[in-house]
Amino acid sequence: MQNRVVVELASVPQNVAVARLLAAMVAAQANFTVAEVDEIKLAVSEAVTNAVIHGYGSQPEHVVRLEVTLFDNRLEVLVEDQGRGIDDIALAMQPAVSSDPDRMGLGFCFMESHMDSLEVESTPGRGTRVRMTKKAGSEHLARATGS
Amino acid sequence: MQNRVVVELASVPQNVAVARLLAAMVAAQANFTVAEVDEIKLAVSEAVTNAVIHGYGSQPEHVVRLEVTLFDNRLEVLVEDQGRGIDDIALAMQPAVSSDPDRMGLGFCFMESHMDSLEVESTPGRGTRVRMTKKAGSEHLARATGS
Amino acid sequence: MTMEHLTVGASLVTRLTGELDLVAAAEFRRLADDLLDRRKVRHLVVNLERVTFLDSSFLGALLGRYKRLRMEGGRMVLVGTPPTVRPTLEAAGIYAILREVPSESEALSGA
Amino acid sequence: MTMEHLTVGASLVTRLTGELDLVAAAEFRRLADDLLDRRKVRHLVVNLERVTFLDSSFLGALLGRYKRLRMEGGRMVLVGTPPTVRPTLEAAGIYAILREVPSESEALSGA
Ligand SMILES: Nc1ncnc2c1ncn2[C@@H]1O[C@H](COP(=O)(O)OP(=O)(O)O)[C@@H](O)[C@H]1O
Ligand SMILES: Nc1ncnc2c1ncn2[C@@H]1O[C@H](COP(=O)(O)OP(=O)(O)O)[C@@H](O)[C@H]1O
Repeated sequence: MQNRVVVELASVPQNVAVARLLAAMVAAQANFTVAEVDEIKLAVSEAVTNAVIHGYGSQPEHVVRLEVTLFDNRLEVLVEDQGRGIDDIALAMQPAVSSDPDRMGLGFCFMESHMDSLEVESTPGRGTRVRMTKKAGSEHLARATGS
Repeated sequence: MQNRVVVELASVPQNVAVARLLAAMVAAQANFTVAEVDEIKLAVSEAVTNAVIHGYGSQPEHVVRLEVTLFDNRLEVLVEDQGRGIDDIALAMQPAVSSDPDRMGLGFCFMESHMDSLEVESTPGRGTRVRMTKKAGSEHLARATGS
Repeated sequence: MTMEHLTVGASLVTRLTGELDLVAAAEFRRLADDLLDRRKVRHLVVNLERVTFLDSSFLGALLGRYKRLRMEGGRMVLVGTPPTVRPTLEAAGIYAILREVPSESEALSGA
Repeated sequence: MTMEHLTVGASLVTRLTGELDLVAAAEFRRLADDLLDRRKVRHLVVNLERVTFLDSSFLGALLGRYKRLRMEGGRMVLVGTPPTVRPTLEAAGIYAILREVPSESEALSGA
């Protein structure tokens, strides 16, 4: 089964749940396990939250673009904002690094550990684009081969 | 609370559920009752189903556009396809009129009876656009005033 | 949506769960017609107890099977429509033509 | 997400349900800080039994309250983490610093 859903969400906190659910519904159309769908939800939640709070500084009048594509048993998720961007991506992606003292700096870690691949592109002042992929059943494969 | 979600869905049957859920999640952010959210789900289900099966003749490679906007306590839903269009809109909107013998011809009736307003625009060969609105609590109001 | 099927004598009992739209309609139509074609069953008992949503696509599949059964001398009975989906079935006039009973056993023993 | 709160002596018991993200984080932070500011409570008991999802935004709100309580001599205890959200809390090292008990009564009676 192949599917693509592209959604533009107002940058309000409530839409993080909408994004999560949308990704979960598309993933559920393939052979992802319940645990894998939960991992996808977490990764999407982190990426869309970042776009809303970091990208747009929690201002509600902007748009977060989410693209969820299913190629047979591989899911690709794109999360894009046209917000402030990231100066030092390598630094931002490190655990416990956050520009907000009330946050944990675990967002990128969770995206990385719960998906098979993570790519971040960002231009300061222009915006950020996060691309993540996950194969259905990849966990079990990894475990089975001991990798 | 104000919100807008715009989504482009591949014209596959599975995305009718995605559309429904999305509209329900946005509606749930306002003061719609559970019963009203169910009515919105039904109307969206009918409109998106029509786009998929009538507009695009069940071919999966097309795009259905859904726009859900919340203005305080009023929800506006747009469902658009660029499919075959409707020759006679007035006829198509009548109960029990369907171009498919296996269908009931109740889609437009359900949209009309479950929402406060329904407008259909269509150009044969170009596509169809359905616009529906619903106010939170309008049912109770209608009942209370006996209208 | 999930569908659970069992055949009891000449009846197919279908227990439906969740949201019933065009996807469920296609599956229900395919399965019921297949069993009817192969003369495996003659009657349909449709348990709606755990249905949370139902639209005109599923109504169409339901009525389509009803029409077929009537022509072939079979019966169709509904079990346990939840209050949330009842208005949709009522609006389509389903209760004017289909019988509803409170439990599967009554549907199977039934008249 | 829904949050149910009750105060038992000097403890605030918060029962959380559903998905906990930045929206729940803001609500939890606001309520807990308000009660702590007004000296209504000194300890927090967070019941996660019916939580189905939890992300780093909520983790941040949880740890933020924990830090505050530690400075003010209060305690924070978790109750009933479901298996689905446990890995997320573990990854954040929550169990290294927070105590978890099986029931609210133990949390309230507790050490
Ligand atoms: N979409 C974005 N736009 C701007 N900055 C971002 C974006 N995403 C992440 N960042 C920056 O990267 C940092 C680390 O992100 P993350 O690992 O998700 O942790 P956290 O969200 O807890 O801060 C953020 O604190 C922020 O400074
Ligand atoms: N998006 C659309 N594109 C093309 N034709 C449409 C569309 N929506 C509705 N129609 C036409 O209008 C008719 C009536 O629609 P409806 O009331 O929803 O009933 P049904 O879907 O059961 O046929 C359809 O049978 C179809 O011919």
